[in-house]
Amino acid sequence: MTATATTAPPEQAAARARRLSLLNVAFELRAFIALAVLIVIFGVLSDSFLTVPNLITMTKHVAINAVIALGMLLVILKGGIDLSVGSIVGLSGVVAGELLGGLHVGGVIAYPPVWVVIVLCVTVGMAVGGVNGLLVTRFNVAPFIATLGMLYVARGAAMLISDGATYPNLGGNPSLGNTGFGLLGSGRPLGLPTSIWIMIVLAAVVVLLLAKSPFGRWLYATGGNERAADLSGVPIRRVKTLVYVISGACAAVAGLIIASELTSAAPQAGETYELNAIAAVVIGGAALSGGRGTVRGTLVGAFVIGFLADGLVILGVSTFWQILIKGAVIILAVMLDQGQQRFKRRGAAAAAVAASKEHH
Amino acid sequence: MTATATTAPPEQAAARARRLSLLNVAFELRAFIALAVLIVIFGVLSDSFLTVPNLITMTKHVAINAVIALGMLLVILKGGIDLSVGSIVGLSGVVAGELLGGLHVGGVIAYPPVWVVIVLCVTVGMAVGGVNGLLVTRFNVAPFIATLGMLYVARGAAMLISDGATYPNLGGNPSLGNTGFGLLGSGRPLGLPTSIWIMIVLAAVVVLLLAKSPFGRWLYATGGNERAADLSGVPIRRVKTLVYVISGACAAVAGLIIASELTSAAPQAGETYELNAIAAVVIGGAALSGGRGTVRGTLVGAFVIGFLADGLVILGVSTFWQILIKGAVIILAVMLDQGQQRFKRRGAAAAAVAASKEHH
Amino acid sequence: MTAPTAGPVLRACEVTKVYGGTHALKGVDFPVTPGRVTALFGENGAGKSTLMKILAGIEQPTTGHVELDGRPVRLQSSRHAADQGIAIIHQELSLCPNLSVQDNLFLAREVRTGFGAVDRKAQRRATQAVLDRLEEHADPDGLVGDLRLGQQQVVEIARALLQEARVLIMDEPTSALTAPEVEVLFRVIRELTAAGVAVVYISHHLDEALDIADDVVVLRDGLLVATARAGEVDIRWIVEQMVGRDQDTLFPDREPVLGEEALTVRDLTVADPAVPDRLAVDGLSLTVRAGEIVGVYGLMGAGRTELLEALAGRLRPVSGRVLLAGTPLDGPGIRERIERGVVLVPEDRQRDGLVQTMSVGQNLSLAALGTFVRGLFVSQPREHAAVARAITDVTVKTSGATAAIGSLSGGNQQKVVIGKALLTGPRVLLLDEPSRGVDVGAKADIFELMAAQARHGLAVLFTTSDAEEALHIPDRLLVLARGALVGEFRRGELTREELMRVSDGGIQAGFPAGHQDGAG
Amino acid sequence: GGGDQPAASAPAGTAGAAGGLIAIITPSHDNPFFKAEADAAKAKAESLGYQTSVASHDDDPNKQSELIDAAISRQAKAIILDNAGADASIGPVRKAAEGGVPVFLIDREINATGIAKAQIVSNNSQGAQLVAQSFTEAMKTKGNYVELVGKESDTNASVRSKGFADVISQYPDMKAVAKESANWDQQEAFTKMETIIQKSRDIQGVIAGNDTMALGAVAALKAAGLLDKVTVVGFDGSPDAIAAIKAGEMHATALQPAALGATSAVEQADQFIKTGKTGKEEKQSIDCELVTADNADEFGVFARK
Ligand SMILES: Nc1ncnc2c1ncn2[C@@H]1O[C@H](COP(=O)(O)OP(=O)(O)OP(=O)(O)O)[C@@H](O)[C@H]1O
Ligand SMILES: Nc1ncnc2c1ncn2[C@@H]1O[C@H](COP(=O)(O)OP(=O)(O)OP(=O)(O)O)[C@@H](O)[C@H]1O
Ligand SMILES: [Mg+2]
Ligand SMILES: [Mg+2]
Repeated sequence: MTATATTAPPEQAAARARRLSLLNVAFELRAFIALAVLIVIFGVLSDSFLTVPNLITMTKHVAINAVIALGMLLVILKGGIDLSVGSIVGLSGVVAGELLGGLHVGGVIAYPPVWVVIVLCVTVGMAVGGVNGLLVTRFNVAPFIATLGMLYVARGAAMLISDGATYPNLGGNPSLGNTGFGLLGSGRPLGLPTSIWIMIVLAAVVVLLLAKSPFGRWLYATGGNERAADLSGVPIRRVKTLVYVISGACAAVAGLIIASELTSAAPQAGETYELNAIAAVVIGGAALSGGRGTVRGTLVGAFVIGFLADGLVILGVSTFWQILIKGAVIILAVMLDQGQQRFKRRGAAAAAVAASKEHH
Repeated sequence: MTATATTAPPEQAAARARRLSLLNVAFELRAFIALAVLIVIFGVLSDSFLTVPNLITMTKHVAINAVIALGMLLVILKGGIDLSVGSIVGLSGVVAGELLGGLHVGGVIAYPPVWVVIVLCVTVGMAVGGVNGLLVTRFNVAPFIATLGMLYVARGAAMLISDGATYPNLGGNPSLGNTGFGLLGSGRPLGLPTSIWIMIVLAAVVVLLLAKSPFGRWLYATGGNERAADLSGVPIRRVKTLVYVISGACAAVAGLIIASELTSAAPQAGETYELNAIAAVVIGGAALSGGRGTVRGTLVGAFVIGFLADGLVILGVSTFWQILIKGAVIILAVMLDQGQQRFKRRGAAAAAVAASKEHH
Repeated sequence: MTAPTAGPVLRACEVTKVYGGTHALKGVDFPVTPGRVTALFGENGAGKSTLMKILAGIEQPTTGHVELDGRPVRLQSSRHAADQGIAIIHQELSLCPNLSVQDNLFLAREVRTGFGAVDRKAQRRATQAVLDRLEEHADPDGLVGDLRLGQQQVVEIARALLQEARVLIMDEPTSALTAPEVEVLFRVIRELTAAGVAVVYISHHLDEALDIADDVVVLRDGLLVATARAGEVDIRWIVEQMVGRDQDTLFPDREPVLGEEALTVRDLTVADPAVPDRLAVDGLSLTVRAGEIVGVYGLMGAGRTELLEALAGRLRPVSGRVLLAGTPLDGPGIRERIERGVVLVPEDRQRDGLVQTMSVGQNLSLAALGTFVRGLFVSQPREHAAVARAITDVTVKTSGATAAIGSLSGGNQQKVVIGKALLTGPRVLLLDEPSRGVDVGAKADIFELMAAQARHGLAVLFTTSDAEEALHIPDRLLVLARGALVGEFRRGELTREELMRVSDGGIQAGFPAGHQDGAG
Repeated sequence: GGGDQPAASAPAGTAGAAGGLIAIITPSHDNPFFKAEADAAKAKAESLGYQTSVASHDDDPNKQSELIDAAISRQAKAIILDNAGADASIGPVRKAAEGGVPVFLIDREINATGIAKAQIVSNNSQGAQLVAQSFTEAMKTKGNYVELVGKESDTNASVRSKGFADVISQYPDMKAVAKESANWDQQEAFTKMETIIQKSRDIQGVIAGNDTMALGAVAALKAAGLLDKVTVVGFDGSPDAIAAIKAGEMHATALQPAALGATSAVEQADQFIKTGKTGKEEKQSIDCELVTADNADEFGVFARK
């Protein structure tokens, strides 16, 4: 009976499903393992690594990259890429600085309250993302190019608005009722820094979005087989545009966190952050070709990169080694991924042969 | 009757072919036009722009990006991307610095002659490119990731070798017989800087390679439709690996030119050069999806970027505006390209309909 | 020509469609009647799918228009058409392999809970229901990518059923289905028509289509050549209308002069690249002699493509031996095999055959490029001469070697792919569905070409999904089912009915889908 | 002075054979120090009747060399340069000299003499020692401190670091618990500082290679609630830092009189253009001034008010 090899009655189908899901777990474990290894190594080499406060601090550092990476994940799930996030980080900080410094409307200077500032900054991020989306969907410019262009445009805008200067003490002024911006960075609701909470909430939202909302299905479909999605009536253009908008918003939030932590905003903030975000998503097992990737993986990826950086600092490893090691880790992670995929296929084939053999 | 309907009779087909080729020319002119516009504008706004010495100087600047871009063109024709070239520029300079400073073999210090140094540096570049190729072909890591990793690895290596320091006066020492390195940058055979000659020669070689050699045809085929190329017996793996090796070599040459011009080598040289090279290739009308792109276009693209930068400096436009304008130009160029492509398609379809009309 | 009785719900009016240089439709007027099954017949490339795509809003007619309930409509998109109650089962699977069955079924039509989230329970229930109705045992939450091709096609059908459309278009819904699965489908179709749904049915299995049909419409080369009541016609008539000429002129009779054994295959086993834990070719053995034309027939998913791709060196077999004129061909990859005289004309010319960015000439010379090299460079004169020769040999209709490949018709593109293969001077010619998406004229040329090559002593091995071809072209016909050889016949030994039965892998109706008694 | 008038309407011939182009090349203006420097030079040059072209080399030696090429081929009368590397800049400067364009270096020197007409550098080592001195005093010459170094590939980073060491090494009770590079960057200084704090909270001082990094450290210390126990000093004398000093968040910084250096460079250039000599020897160093809470009010943008 070659039946087992060719077609699967329910119980076998279930079996295969189980097997695959197991493999999937193993495959995501890959990233976890990498993380575990890091933690162990650093934990052994430095007793100040595995302390609660240090873990919290490192997580806080991870949060910024993670927030950007979550947006990037959506773009990559769609099969695109967003190089402009780093510049958006800078731009959003600058806009915050400008607004907290007061708006000159007519003769008077208006000081918008912090929540307005935050909303406006995120809007700016979404706007830049919107332009990316427009270029990709309407003018079908390749995502790489469109977002590369916006990388320069957004950075240039940030520089021009701030005239290259840094906005100092964004603490705000009680008399002007625009205080509280600092909380974003230095607040510690329930003992955890705000940025960590933001990461957690955002991650939860994205998980819901991907797992439960129709949009999530549409996104995976578009990334998996755009033509099929289109034929099924998925509004692929809207989906595509939306992911860039979300990615822009995430970057803007990251920019706000940074500005708030430093209570000052520099226009050159966020340079090359896009690379870290992409690295996190990819280490987390997402495929740049689209359709494959998870929030869990992305978070793990962000932790790998963040812990690696901080750990090396604690060990006092030279910055030069830090650069080299980072590159090696990125490549290794992805090679592992590929290896696993191939291994998976070979294993399956072997099984199939065995199955058919015993029936001849 | 129906036979003639399914395919247009020769004369009409010929007419269509002519129209298409015309459009093709127009389409390549696009980049030329952009360049012309730039030259005119700057020529009008500044009398020091269109002077022979200035044009030579600007071309000299263009040469460096052009050399890298020619390598990048091959990678992009194949449908890949090479983010590591910037780091290779730095690495090759550092290696040159190290070698010209003398090799400690055993007790004695050996001073390799300049040509050996050059060969070794280019070899290093090819090696890095080889690793890229290996990762892409053997471990099928996505080109973006593989070369992103190598971007860090190569930069880290450069930093570690040089310990972050710059190698001063690479002029060499007559007594050690390792002089002449400076010529690469400051030499002016037949009145033109060496770097310009290098660009010209390299461009000529690449043109021959693409137009006349089997490799060129294989490359276009691989980029145009990898599966079809594979089935036609094209050694796609070798082709793919080779383009990364060549790209690495080109980047190394660029690194040498820079080091020689400055008669000193800094490990951080070449940061973000990959973006300029990619921009040049894309502005030149190449498709990131592969299979489409020309040397002429790439050179024009490099000139557009170079003249834009220098021109804006001469006009005294602020650096901030320069960044923004650069981004805008990249996006515009590609949008134009896309527009033209669509127009082209429509034209062809229209022609076909016309043809069919006459038969019914 | 008899007109349908009840007023048509959907109608294509004087529709023409042009793709690049191809005229897929030339002023077709096609009505779809409620409560009836309209079977659409036509050879490969006749324009069936194109017409359906236009009715389903996927393609826009170049000229002419579509009428719904007698009123002209512009169906901008498949979604728009679906909202009008027009559902389509696509000829080529259009599913997302990375999504579960239920996600695919409800893609862009998700059932939502109060909070606007996807209501998985409801969807699973509905999915289970429709799968049961089709007697398919797939797991609603399993990944579509893990399903057998046949099962995937059932999912495709299920999706269309879920839409509860007024017009249901089925373009080759059974190309990967076994007889029992087809029975189930027909039962469902009858239920639908009883409920007043208008069904358009397209299939290369003529008798099967004629079984279910109420009305018969025949397309040829983009023209509507005949309509009739199913009761009034027989397959012979349909075939004549389809082919438009006497069979024998399309399928020239030939007396093969057989030479040595050119290709020998011993228990070849190949894993399916798409679904690794499935064997696409399962311990298959065959031989082809010089001067012989051997055909391979089977359902879609039978493993023909994998067989040929393994022979051409694209797929690594799991086990088995391949001999070329007695000497082993194991090991070497595509390139070496081409040099040794084994070359493949792939199934999907867009995907595997042509480089769209290159000219006709460059496509033709690609595989044989090495032979034109002089010193470092490709010798232009030699290449041009060879290309010119190839263009005349395989009779490509083109404005010249420099023309864009996209400007050619489907048939001529296919000829270019064949010409490319022949330029390598092969001893064994493998062709995977060479007549797919090609008009009648080109088709005849292609068969003539195969015959000519055979006369020159080439061994020709080709696959087909078309019973007529299977019965008339090859000197010897091999029938494949699920990767195993289930029958071998000389020309004329076999009737269409027998062929249909055999190609299911000798399944007695009633067995659960997909089981087989490894017959052969 | 009224140096803000555009180049076109510059009063030609205010001083005999004046006029012509002066190229001003500095690192990226996204650092206020270089912006101040460039603005001062521009204003001065235009007030002397020169045209100016201001550009930034973003610390890319190659871009710097390109900008110098451009200046040469435009027959600039002089180049005011804040260079992109003590070694990497020698070649380009020589090239300019050979091209007949005198180069006047400001802020950073190069490892060669006799090719630039003047090297007017704020005395980094002196400034560093000044800061370090006041740093050690504030720390009562004992305790653990962190040093944040600038970009390793930048000479000023090492010069300042060395200046710090010269002073601090005299006090055996001062221990460096960490020495990290933060690439002159605020966010990076913030992150690294936070991590270092995790390593040990027993820190009494932070000495940073520039004010941007110092302010990053301040933010981190504030977040960790350590600021009041820790003495932070920086370098440059940026307005932000001075504000922080007034606010008592930073202890001190060494102000480099950017404006002063730039203007005197232009004056000497003007001299040289007219008389063929600068009247000063090549290496001139302008001492940095220590800014603390006591004298913070006396300073404006990189200059005494
Ligand atoms: N997207 C396309 N681009 C170019 N030509 C096309 C396209 N789609 C179809 N054609 C051409 O139009 C003609 C009709 O194609 P169509 O798919 O409608 O035929 P068909 O009757 O469905 O054939 P089959 O029975 O093989 O499905 C063929 O010559 C085909 O090559
Ligand atoms: N059980 C399956 N599950 C998923 N994909 C399949 C399955 N069987 C076949 N396929 C894919 O469908 C395509 C065609 O099927 P295959 O080549 O195996 O048989 P075939 O007889 O060549 O069918 P075709 O009529 O498509 O040529 C191939 O790409 C194959 O990978
Ligand atoms: Mg069809
Ligand atoms: Mg097939």
